Amino acid sequence: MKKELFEIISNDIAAENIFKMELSGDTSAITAPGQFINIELQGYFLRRPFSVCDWEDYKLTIYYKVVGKGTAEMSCMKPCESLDVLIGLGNGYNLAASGDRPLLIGGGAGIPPLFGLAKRLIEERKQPEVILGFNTYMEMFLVEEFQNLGIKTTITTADGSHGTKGFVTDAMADKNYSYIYTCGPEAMLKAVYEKSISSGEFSFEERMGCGFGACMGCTCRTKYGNKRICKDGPVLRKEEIIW
Amino acid sequence: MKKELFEIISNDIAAENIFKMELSGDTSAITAPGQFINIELQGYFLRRPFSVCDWEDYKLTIYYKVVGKGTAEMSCMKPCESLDVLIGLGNGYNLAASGDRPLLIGGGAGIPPLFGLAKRLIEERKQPEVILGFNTYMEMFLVEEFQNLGIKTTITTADGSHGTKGFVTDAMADKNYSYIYTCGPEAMLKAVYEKSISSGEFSFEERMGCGFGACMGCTCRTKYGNKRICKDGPVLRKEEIIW
Amino acid sequence: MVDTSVELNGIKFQNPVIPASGTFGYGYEFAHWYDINCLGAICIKGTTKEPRFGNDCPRIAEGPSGILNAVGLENPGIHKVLDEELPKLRHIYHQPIIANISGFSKDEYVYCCAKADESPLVDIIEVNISCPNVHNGGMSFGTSPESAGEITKAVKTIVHNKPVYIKLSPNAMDIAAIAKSCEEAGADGISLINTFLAMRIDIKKKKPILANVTGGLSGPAVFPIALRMVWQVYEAVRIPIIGIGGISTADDVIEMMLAGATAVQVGAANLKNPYACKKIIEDLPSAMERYGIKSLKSIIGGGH
Amino acid sequence: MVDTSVELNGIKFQNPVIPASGTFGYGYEFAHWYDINCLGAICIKGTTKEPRFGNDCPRIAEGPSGILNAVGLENPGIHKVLDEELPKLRHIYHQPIIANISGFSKDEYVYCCAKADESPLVDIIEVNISCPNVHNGGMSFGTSPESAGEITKAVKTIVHNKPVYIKLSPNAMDIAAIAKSCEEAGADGISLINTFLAMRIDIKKKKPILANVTGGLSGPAVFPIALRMVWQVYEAVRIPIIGIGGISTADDVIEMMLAGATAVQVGAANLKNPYACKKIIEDLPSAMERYGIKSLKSIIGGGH
Ligand SMILES: Cc1cc2nc3c(=O)[nH]c(=O)nc-3n(C[C@H](O)[C@H](O)[C@H](O)COP(=O)(O)OP(=O)(O)OC[C@H]3O[C@@H](n4cnc5c(N)ncnc54)[C@H](O)[C@@H]3O)c2cc1C
Ligand SMILES: Cc1cc2nc3c(=O)[nH]c(=O)nc-3n(C[C@H](O)[C@H](O)[C@H](O)COP(=O)(O)OP(=O)(O)OC[C@H]3O[C@@H](n4cnc5c(N)ncnc54)[C@H](O)[C@@H]3O)c2cc1C
Ligand SMILES: Cc1cc2nc3c(=O)[nH]c(=O)nc-3n(C[C@H](O)[C@H](O)[C@H](O)COP(=O)(O)O)c2cc1C
Ligand SMILES: Cc1cc2nc3c(=O)[nH]c(=O)nc-3n(C[C@H](O)[C@H](O)[C@H](O)COP(=O)(O)O)c2cc1C
Ligand code: FES
Ligand code: FES
Repeated sequence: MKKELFEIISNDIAAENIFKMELSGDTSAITAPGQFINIELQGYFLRRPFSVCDWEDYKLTIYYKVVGKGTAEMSCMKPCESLDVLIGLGNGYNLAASGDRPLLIGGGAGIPPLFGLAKRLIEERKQPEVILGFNTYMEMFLVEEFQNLGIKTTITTADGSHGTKGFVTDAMADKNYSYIYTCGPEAMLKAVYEKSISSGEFSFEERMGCGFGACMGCTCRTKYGNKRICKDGPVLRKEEIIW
Repeated sequence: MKKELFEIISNDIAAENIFKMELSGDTSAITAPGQFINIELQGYFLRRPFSVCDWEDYKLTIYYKVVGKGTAEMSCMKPCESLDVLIGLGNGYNLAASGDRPLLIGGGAGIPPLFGLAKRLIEERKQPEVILGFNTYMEMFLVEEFQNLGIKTTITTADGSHGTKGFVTDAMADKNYSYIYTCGPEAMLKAVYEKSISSGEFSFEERMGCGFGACMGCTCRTKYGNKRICKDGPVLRKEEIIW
Repeated sequence: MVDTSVELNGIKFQNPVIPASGTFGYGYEFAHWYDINCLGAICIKGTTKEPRFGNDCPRIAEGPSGILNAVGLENPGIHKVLDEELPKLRHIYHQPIIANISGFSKDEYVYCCAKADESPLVDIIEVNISCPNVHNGGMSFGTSPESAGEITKAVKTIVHNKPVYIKLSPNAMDIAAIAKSCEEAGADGISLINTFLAMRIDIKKKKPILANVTGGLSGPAVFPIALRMVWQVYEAVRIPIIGIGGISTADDVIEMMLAGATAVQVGAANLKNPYACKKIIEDLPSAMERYGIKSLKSIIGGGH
Repeated sequence: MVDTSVELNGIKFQNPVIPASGTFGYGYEFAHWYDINCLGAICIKGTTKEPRFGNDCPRIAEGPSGILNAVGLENPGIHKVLDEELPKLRHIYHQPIIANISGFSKDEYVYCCAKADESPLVDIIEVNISCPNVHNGGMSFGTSPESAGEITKAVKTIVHNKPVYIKLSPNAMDIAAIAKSCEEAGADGISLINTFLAMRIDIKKKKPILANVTGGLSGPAVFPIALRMVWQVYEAVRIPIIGIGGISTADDVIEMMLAGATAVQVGAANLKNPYACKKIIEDLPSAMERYGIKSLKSIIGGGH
């Protein structure tokens, strides 16, 4: 965990209400895909948490959906503006558990961290496959980037405007996988949990006071005791989750 | 009174802790020298009031002293940033009352409005003379500008580092004048009031809630009833002042 | 087309947005900025029996997201307000007028309310038992259920023609109990909240900034507390509530109505931006559409 | 060289800056960010007799210049805190430790305070009779002079070795009367304030954001109210005051001390910026020089 200044490299619309922001700054605090950053916004008391989509030395990418005042304000930011960021937050996904053919399942604004994960799984010579769920065609993002990694990419849309009509779970049935990594709305996580035949890891969201474990603002119950989503999570192992 | 967006043209240091800021925007609401503007600053609830030093179509100048958080933040602003400004506030000085040889007396951060006044008096073919009081040499500003108007400019400094050592009132004794216009710290205004042999106008400061007459946040007693410094002032006639 | 109208005690408001007492002069001054007939209603500056200068200056200080004021009920007295100020307002303004009545004794409240009741220019009487800025003044009446009920009863005995709203202080422990006591004493509605007793110290001078030492805090800073109080009072009473405290956007209006307000007052926001009420009113329809609200009336208390 | 040290009940603090209960975990977590030995003291998370999960999530919401929390006293219970958490902290930290004790009954307060009194790792006991986030919980003890005095007396009867500070709720009408009652019952100091009962509503879902419906507001928004309360309590009691509420800069510390605080606690600011306390401590000397303050001790109550 570090507190760093980042500079906006680009901040462009990627799909309906979804923006891609590239930031430059010290990324050395990131230790695993699935971790997040917490961004200070002028005029707002709380920072805003976003999953790291991808990173390299001195550069990282996030994708964010405009859902409220803070994200609306972010969407107006310009290159060269700087942001105060807490980085390297959360546990992130455990790559070692993946097995050979992990299945990555993402829904909407939960998709970004799976991209960084997929890249690193490939680097470790695994064969990940991915299911991406969207509401509708207009909200699709990151699809090409996944395809460019050369991995099998299945799309579902709730309204059938692209790919399989339905939810990500509708595309799970015929898959053969060693492990599941997933991130998305809680209802989706739960459906995936119930449908999944392997072990896996589930990334959760919660409103956060600090994002680094100080305030107990984000605690959830697990089979192995209380866990703070921000510090002991956001990724929980399937075995510990209590719904 | 209008609410307008202004853009910063320049924002440079003019003396120790004193900055000159030039703004471009619609100045048509200004009706008299001695009026002020009220600037919104991001992150502060209240606007900050500053006297208009000088103005023309689409341009105005203020001088401000860094005394607290708001003015410190202003000193870091850059050209092209825009400011939300209420303009044309207050009554301003009454030029018609000046007589032929008005004496203008300004102290420190109270000097700026006298410059716009002097210019307009000259335009009306009066012969203003000015006394400018500072604490010390390093804090002197606007002196050359007054001299360039071709009017007699007397300087006093409290520590004697330039001009007459002492206060503005020490330089008043030998002057011959038809009317007094003054602006500065309240102690100075009172000293000038007591020493002055003519009628005149005194510009006051008060902490303001609105700056345009709505909140009764700045009311003072005068011989002719309550007056709001922001709307019925900041300029009061000598005859109405109650100390 | 969405419907922004609301109704308080049979009086129809074209929208729920009312500038709050003390932040909008006597209304007509704002006609310089915009046509004030767009407002839901206007609540005028707090009025006492006799003219008052109020407190010495400085009367204003600043806090994070808020303003402190210690105006101390400066006003020309009820007679001049009814005879001179309100006619000037009525001349250019055709929506409801709320008279805000303050006082230092039960008799003074009764006297002023009786006058306001007689005036054809007043539509609603708001009894301010919550001003923190005058010594031995209104606030003490507003901090216990008993005294709040007592003032309400006294006023209701002599007001025959107009709804009476009691404006409560947030500097109280159990706001719901106080509201309930007012309801039982016959109040037609509750306005809440007034300002929080607060202060600032000038570090350079090592002295309080306000000449009055303390003042009342209002503005966005207090919104979450005001919202909670409206929520609690809504659960305690059946009479309408005017929600006040930190409102500065159309979203704030909607949130306050979901908590239980039938209308809202906007105070400090007018001082920062003279167009605040107009802008909120203009923003309401699109905000309503964004949240799928067809009629504002339908969301009152909708968060419960 | 300026002198930032202060003294509370004979215990010397190198500076008056203390992270507030609930915003700094058990302290050792912050050692990741900086050497926590720069702090004046540490006040640990509120502790009850039994382990508590606290409230359901969401526990956090936002307001202008502030945060709402409804954590609800999540903690592993007094035994685990004293036996496991504090040793971990003491291992790396050599300044005073303040134990924040919460409870649901007089017996629980007494039990936990007795344990804290025995522990060699606790220097000061802060009794939190002001938590707004637990039902039938602490806050009700802290809103009347009688119950506050009763808890104080009970605790003081069994604590023999350590100063006892009573932490008051701002959700009270007459904070000075409550503080006075605690003083009379033997309190060694007063901590104020805890958070303001507040709420937010999710406009999209038309439901309260917090699972607990209401939560406690803190952060810069409340600073002017906290300052006023410290000012009033300073005029009412002679025991030292720890000023809390919205402090986020060195200037805020000085202002709070001028109002009457001997030390201060910094809460919400730690959550926004993990370095907040460190930065305030580093900024103090230059702020003191700017205002001509040689010794912080000398300005306590200096605004009166
Ligand atoms: C670990 C984590 C990773 C996330 N990663 C992403 C991502 O990669 N892309 C993305 O689009 N979104 C992500 N989110 C959600 C994102 O944080 C919220 O959408 C965002 O904070 C909303 O801010 P706002 O000001 O627009 O909304 P508002 O509703 O105006 O915000 C009000 C408050 O609620 C909080 N809040 C609102 N929604 C959420 C939420 N869903 N989760 C947590 N806090 C919330 C805000 O942070 C803020 O404190 C993530 C959340 C978490 C916890
Ligand atoms: C009509 C008028 C004209 C002015 N013209 C000038 C000018 O031309 N040049 C100049 O340098 N200064 C001028 N001032 C003073 C200037 O407004 C303050 O110095 C400035 O507001 C301080 O802001 P701050 O945030 O730095 O100080 P802070 O002390 O941090 O401000 C806190 C609050 O106090 C208010 N405040 C502090 N000092 C004053 C003051 N002296 N008068 C009014 N409000 C104050 C601020 O506006 C703010 O609301 C004028 C004031 C008035 C009323
Ligand atoms: C400058 C000022 C003057 C006020 N005067 C009065 C008053 O005379 N009578 C009254 O009932 N409330 C008065 N109030 C309180 C407001 O009407 C309102 O209740 C309070 O400011 C909270 O709303 P806000 O947060 O939108 O400002 C005043 C508030 C301010 C800021
Ligand atoms: C997330 C959070 C948790 C808190 N938990 C406690 C607690 O356990 N015990 C307690 O006495 N106060 C608790 N408080 C209150 C703080 O200690 C402090 O009194 C309050 O936040 C005001 O200070 P601030 O404005 O600096 O945050 C908590 C505050 C926050 C924000
Ligand atoms: S958000 Fe503070 S502990 Fe998780
Ligand atoms: S500042 Fe509001 S009336 Fe003058």
